[in-house]
Amino acid sequence: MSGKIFVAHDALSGLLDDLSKKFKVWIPQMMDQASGHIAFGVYAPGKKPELTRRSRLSPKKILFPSMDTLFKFTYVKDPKDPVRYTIDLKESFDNGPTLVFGARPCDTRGFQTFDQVFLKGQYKDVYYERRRQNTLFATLVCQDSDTACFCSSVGSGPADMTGSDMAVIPIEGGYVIEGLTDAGRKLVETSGSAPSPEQAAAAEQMKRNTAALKIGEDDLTGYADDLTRRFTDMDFWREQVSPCITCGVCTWVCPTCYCFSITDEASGMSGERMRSWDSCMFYLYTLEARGHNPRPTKMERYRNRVGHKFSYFPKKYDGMVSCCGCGRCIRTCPVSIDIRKVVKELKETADDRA
Amino acid sequence: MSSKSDAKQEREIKIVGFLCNWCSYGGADTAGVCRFRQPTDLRIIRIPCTGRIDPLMIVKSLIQGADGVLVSGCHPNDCHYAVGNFYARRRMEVLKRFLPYMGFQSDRFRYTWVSASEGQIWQQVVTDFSETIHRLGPNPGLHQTVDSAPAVSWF
Amino acid sequence: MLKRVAYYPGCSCEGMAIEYDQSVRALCYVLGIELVGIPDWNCCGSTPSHSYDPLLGAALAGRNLAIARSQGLDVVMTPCPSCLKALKTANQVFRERPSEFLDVLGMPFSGDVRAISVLQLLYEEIGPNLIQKAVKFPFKNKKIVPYYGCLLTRPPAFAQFDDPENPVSMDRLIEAAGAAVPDFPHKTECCGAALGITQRDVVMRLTGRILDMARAVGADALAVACPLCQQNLDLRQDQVNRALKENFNLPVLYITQIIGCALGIDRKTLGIEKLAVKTDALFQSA
Amino acid sequence: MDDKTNALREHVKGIFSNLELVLGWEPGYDPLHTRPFYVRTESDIDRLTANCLSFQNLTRYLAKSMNAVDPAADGRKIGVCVKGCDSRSLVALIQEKFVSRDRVYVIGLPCRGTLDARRIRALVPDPARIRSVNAEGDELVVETDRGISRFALDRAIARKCLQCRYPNPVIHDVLIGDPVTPRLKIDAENPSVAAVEALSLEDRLLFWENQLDRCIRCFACRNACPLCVCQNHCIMETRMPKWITQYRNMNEKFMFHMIHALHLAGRCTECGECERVCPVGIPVALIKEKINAIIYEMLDYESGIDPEAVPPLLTFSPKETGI
Amino acid sequence: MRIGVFICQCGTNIAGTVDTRAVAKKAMEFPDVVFAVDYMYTCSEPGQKEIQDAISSHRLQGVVVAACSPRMHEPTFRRAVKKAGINPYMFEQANIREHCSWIGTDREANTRKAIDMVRMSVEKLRRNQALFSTQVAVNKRVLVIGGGVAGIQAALDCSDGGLEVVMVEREPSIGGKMAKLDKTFPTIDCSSCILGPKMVDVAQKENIRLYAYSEVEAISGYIGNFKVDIRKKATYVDWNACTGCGECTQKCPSKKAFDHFNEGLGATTAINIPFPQAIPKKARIDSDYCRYLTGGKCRVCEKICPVKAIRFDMKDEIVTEEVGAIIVASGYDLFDARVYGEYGGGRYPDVISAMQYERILSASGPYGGHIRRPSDGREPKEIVFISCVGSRDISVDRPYCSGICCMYIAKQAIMTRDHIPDSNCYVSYMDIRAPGKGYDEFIRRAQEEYGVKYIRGRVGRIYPRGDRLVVQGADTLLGVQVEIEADLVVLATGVECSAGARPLAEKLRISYDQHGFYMESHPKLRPVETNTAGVFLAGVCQGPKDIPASVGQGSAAASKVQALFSRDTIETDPQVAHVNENMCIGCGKCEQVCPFGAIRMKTLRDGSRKSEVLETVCQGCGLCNATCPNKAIQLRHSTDDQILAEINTLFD
Repeated sequence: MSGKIFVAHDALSGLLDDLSKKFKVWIPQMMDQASGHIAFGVYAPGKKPELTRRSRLSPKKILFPSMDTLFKFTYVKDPKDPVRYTIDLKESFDNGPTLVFGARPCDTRGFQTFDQVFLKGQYKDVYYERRRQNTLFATLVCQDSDTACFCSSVGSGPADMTGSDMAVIPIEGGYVIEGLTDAGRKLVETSGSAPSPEQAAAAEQMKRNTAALKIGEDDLTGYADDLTRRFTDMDFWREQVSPCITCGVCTWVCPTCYCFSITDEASGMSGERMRSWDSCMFYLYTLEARGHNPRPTKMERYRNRVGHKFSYFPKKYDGMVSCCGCGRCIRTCPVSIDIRKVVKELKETADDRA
Repeated sequence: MSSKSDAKQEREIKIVGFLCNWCSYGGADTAGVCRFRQPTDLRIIRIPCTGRIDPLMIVKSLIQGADGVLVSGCHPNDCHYAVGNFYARRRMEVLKRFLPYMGFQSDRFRYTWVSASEGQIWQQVVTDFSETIHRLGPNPGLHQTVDSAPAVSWF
Repeated sequence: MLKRVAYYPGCSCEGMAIEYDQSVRALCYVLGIELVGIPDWNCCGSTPSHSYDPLLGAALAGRNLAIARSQGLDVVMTPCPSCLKALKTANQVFRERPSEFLDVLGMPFSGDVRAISVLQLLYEEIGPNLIQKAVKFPFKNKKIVPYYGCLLTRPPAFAQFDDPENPVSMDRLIEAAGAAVPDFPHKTECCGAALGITQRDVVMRLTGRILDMARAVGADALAVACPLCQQNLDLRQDQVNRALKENFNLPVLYITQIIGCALGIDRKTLGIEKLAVKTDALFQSA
Repeated sequence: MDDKTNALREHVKGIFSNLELVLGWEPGYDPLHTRPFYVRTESDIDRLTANCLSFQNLTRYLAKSMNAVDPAADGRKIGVCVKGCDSRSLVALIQEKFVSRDRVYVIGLPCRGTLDARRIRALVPDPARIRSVNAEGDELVVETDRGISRFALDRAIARKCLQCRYPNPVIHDVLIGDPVTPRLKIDAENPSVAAVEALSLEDRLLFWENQLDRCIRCFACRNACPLCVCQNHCIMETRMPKWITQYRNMNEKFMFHMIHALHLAGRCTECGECERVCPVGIPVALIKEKINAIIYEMLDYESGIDPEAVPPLLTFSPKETGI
Repeated sequence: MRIGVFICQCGTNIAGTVDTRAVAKKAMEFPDVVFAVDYMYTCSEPGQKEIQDAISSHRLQGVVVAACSPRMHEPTFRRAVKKAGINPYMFEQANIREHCSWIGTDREANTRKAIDMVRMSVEKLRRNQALFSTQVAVNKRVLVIGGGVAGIQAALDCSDGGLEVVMVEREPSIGGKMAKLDKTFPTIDCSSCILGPKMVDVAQKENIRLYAYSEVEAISGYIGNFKVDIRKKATYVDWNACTGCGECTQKCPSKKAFDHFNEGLGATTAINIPFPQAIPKKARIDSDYCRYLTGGKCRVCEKICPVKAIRFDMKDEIVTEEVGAIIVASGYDLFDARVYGEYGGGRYPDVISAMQYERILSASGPYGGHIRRPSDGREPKEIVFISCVGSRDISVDRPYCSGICCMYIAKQAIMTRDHIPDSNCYVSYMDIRAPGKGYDEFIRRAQEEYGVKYIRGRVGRIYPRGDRLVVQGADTLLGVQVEIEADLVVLATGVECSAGARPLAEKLRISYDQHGFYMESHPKLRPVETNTAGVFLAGVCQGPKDIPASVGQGSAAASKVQALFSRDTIETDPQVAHVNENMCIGCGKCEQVCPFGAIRMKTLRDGSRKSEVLETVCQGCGLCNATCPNKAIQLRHSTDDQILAEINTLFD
């Protein structure tokens, strides 16, 4: 078989119904009509995927929940000597077969950053790893860029299928779904009937046309050293971030931000250790126990955010920028700070000076 | 409606009481000394003054699952700290009027003034409030997930 | 200031005390207060009804208030203190138990209609100052003493009007009408009330005492605000004279008549000629 | 707000030598966005804009980012552009002594309403390609790649603007533009609050749970609020005292918003920033609006009106009856 | 932390309705609890020993006792654990008696509740911190507010004990109500003969500083260190110069001034010395009547004064005194008889108050001790006394018994019969209350020896007949109506709180009951203390009482002050607010709400504002803690975390 199927618009729910029997299927869906809030949620019969509008929140939480229990613990007193106790530990995993349907290339590509951090190197993050292994991505070839999108600027594009197991290609009357990995192909082949040659051709055409689109004007890779040069130029950073309200929304919506903190929540004799999202834009993020804070103001914190994505990360991981160009940080920023402009100006003015 | 069904219908009612040390805690002592029979649902937390009450303590109790919250202090003008209960009165009244807007049953929260000598009044307050709470039944708590919710439109 | 009140005359003002009714209406007309009749009003129940069944008494009086309320009025004025007491009782009873009224009479009433006396209207709503300004024919060089009787100010928590033991409202109004008001210690002593029918000697003694004190302080006339007091003091004055071998000759006028005269309303309209003790001396300038 | 860019620039040019800096707005990354702008030099002035996209409440920066309490040594003031709602925040900050009145030069801008980007996107056929947006009186003109559309302004402005009672700055050193008639009377019922109250108690709970369940605890609402002055020391984040756990469940989300609302009781000036910045579209301001209504009804108090008034929960009256 | 839990059975008081053994067993499951036991009487000597032994054998770091109310035994147990080496604030008491075992008989429910209460205490204790008192020096001076007999006694006792005393008296002379009395019951002592020497003592003691005609304006500070602003009202006479010679009073042309001392019977001069025995014996100008101060002309006194002491330009002056303790003896007022319209008080000149009659009886009074009617100066023959005028009457909001009227009526009737043997005295009374030593005998003497006619029943009306007064009333023993034609009617007006009692209480931060009488700490066991440390009560300001009781309280308050001052320092309560400067945002809301001015703002070197608690001034109410938005200020021993832990543990 070709590893492709065609799903008509009206057959999409049927397909998702079938898939949801085998997988926990996540789809972008309308969460609140009044505010037009779209985010990824678990599919249940009756829910409609939103495939023509971008989601406000990324699918990051599917592999990296905002709050993740690592293990549960219980103190057990020694009845003979109640001063002594033992601790019962219980692992906590939640990682059944999962399918992310309808994420955009930028969304899926965001996990590349996670893979570098959590899977490569000496220590692997077992929680992330198990989820990653059990999750398939059916990624939409993206037709809906807006003024904040810049995936092409970070080495990607609206048809970039890096990290995807399947491509979902919108054509007249429905979608062609194409398996890209073995697992993807296997799933596709058991899920429907092949497209007609015309449909297959239309899909190929759509892929080509989309891949040719350039979303974002400038190339934002290769700024690693510019940042280093800019590091102590506090006037530059003040100019960039004076409107910033350090709310951290940019980090919360970002598909590549992976900062977390680990805390114990206990009551009485038992509790759990959990990992939850944290944000480098917060004062408390770097606050040290004694009270010193190496990043006391938003200038240092925002510099770190830009620096991490466009300088420190690429220096460590073969030039890979830890930004997928989804534009969410720009779109949701209450004060419209534009990371593209900041990165660009790292160089421009630095060049001027040189 | 998940947690609603989780809530054990038969579980013991628990009412959190915040009592100021000088008047109402003493009033509750007096009621005890006089052996005035009262329901056992109340769990008293001793605070120095109702002025110590941050309305958020009441909210926290309700969210945590308290079936009722009773705050009692010195009568206005009798505050050991002169004015603590005046502040508390305003803050608690704002809260009381606010709770139903967020969907809380405001009857689960009551504030009152009982002096150290008013053992009998304390008995009445506790009995009456406990009856109110028993009528309302256990606090179902917040729903942990919401499947369908009413929409409100303001445009 | 109240401009429009429901008017509940009560039974006396339809009969024995018709001059009270006339003078109230005339005075209110002149003072610009609209009296709105209560359609199909009924007896307040007086003493017998509540002695027999408190709910009956309250419901009878309450019905009048409920009708007034349905006319959009929230104040009912009555000249008769006894009716006033009945109306106030109705308010008190049904404020606490409005459902009972609905059960009995099938109409809603929650005890929210204020009941006041004509004296209260004159003193609290209009006020002596306004009246003084309106006076055209002051009672110069006349002494008039006020007699309040039992009910107008008592029991204090119930009446909520004036000082219970030493009321001064009528004093002030009489002063406004231009007359002198000597201190009158018996202003709230009992006149014997309805015992005039069953134990007339009691009334003779009590009323006689009041008249005696009025004469002792040099009064030219007495002012009253209660039909029953008026009856005992005025109509029975002759009986008192006979019983006590006295020769009291003290005119007893309603406060509304006194103010009415001072305002220049003609005496016939005020029903002065209906009084038993002749008033001629009072209107001769000294 | 109608476009007052030119008048604003002219005025700022005239007084700039007396000012340390001016807080204003400049165009953002696309025609639907605006960002706060610190005018630090003479040449910055021509970047200033003031129009229906001047969303941000700039008084937020006065207390949080700069020391606006003590008059500067050289006597130069901080200029700040305020809409009607923003001016109330400024008054509240002065009330609470976070800003000294002598330290600020207040440039007042009467305002017919600022846009709600979400509503505009729903209105125009090609929301991703908007070229320009302009308010002209009661009308909004939107130009996209596909042409020009005109709408009634009311269809595009924010919820808070539809129920605006203070469109004109309550405090200002200069007023740019003519005063605007308020949409609601001061004692008018808040229509959005009434809409929530029309629900049954059970439905209200479900309504809020549904809204607050989306909360991702990013704290944008808190950080945007000009009166959330605790900033880096908010009890939402501290572990001592521990009011909130790290759990991301309904209890904690609800508790967060109750903390936020009750900390603003008697202080919130209804600038609506919390709601505008919420990335998940929770009507956050609606919670505080109810508390404001309660306090208005109970204590006849509105925050951000009288710089001399004491916030009502920081004072008392022994004679209060009916409480 | 290692916590020990002790469940008291309190004999059967607790064990009767709570399974203490089960509670102790359950307590062992709670975090950090390493020892739990129930015991018969934990507060007893062996019970305390048990705790102390457990502390050493189990190396406990914190102790929970579940027993009676902490208001009862918290100090006991704190002392006990302290002796065993644990900080007294590492102790928590769960009240499973008053709040649990005594209020219900359902043993299971009570046991469940007791377990919860112990759990809450354990959770709180786990968050307790060792707290330490600081020592503050005691300023061994005492302020006495009020110069009546109670205040005088307190001041003299303190003075005798070597303390410096500051006395503030509102009136121009000390002496209070007692100075106005002619005689005292039941001994018929001459009032001024027994009070006079004490008043002189006050003037002569070198360690008593008297501020007469002065009032307390403001009080700040705390036990051991109060700061008192005193308003010295303008007398227009330089009291340092005035010798009290009285020349001015002879020549003053304004002779119609209201005579306060004589209760308005008769008149005095605008410049006057209130009474011959006044202390200080200094002249004062009544500005309401002075011709110069009201009309701008006269100045006779200024010319006549041999020492040139007149100061027409005198203004009120505020002086500040620092003291370590305060005795409040601010006295009382008498009920205003005009409230009863039927008695005609204020309308009929011969219906007078008992205090007026007291002045009439007094040899130094307006009539030189001859009993005369105010109206016509005639000697009355028929005199009616009416008791309970403004006492025991709900309708005038005086439901309480004034306690002294029955006795002073008897005294006045006896005196009347002494002065005018052919007079008739009638007493209309409700009940006779004569519970003191020799009191009932005294009443009997009035009735039997002096022939005073006691009529049980209320008077309904008083009205004039000719120049006499008709008193109409009832004799409820005989069941008849009574009518007496009297020459003089004396109304036994009751005691009510002083007009200035409530504002003064607010300055002192003490509480008062619904009638304005000051609240003592405990009605039985702490009758002269208040709940504000360092403030004590004496006399009628605390509640109606007679002279011996007032004097007794004066001495009692003085002895309390001396006990307090027997130490050079006092320990402050460490349960006060504390600022975490790292968190404080300097918003100043705590400073704004603090009722005690215990918080001030400071500026750190980096320019940031922080609040700071004056620990000795802080009373520990926690209002700042509740107000602080980010909880940077915490009330020690009642912190947010402690309270939240108590809440949370209930709903785990």
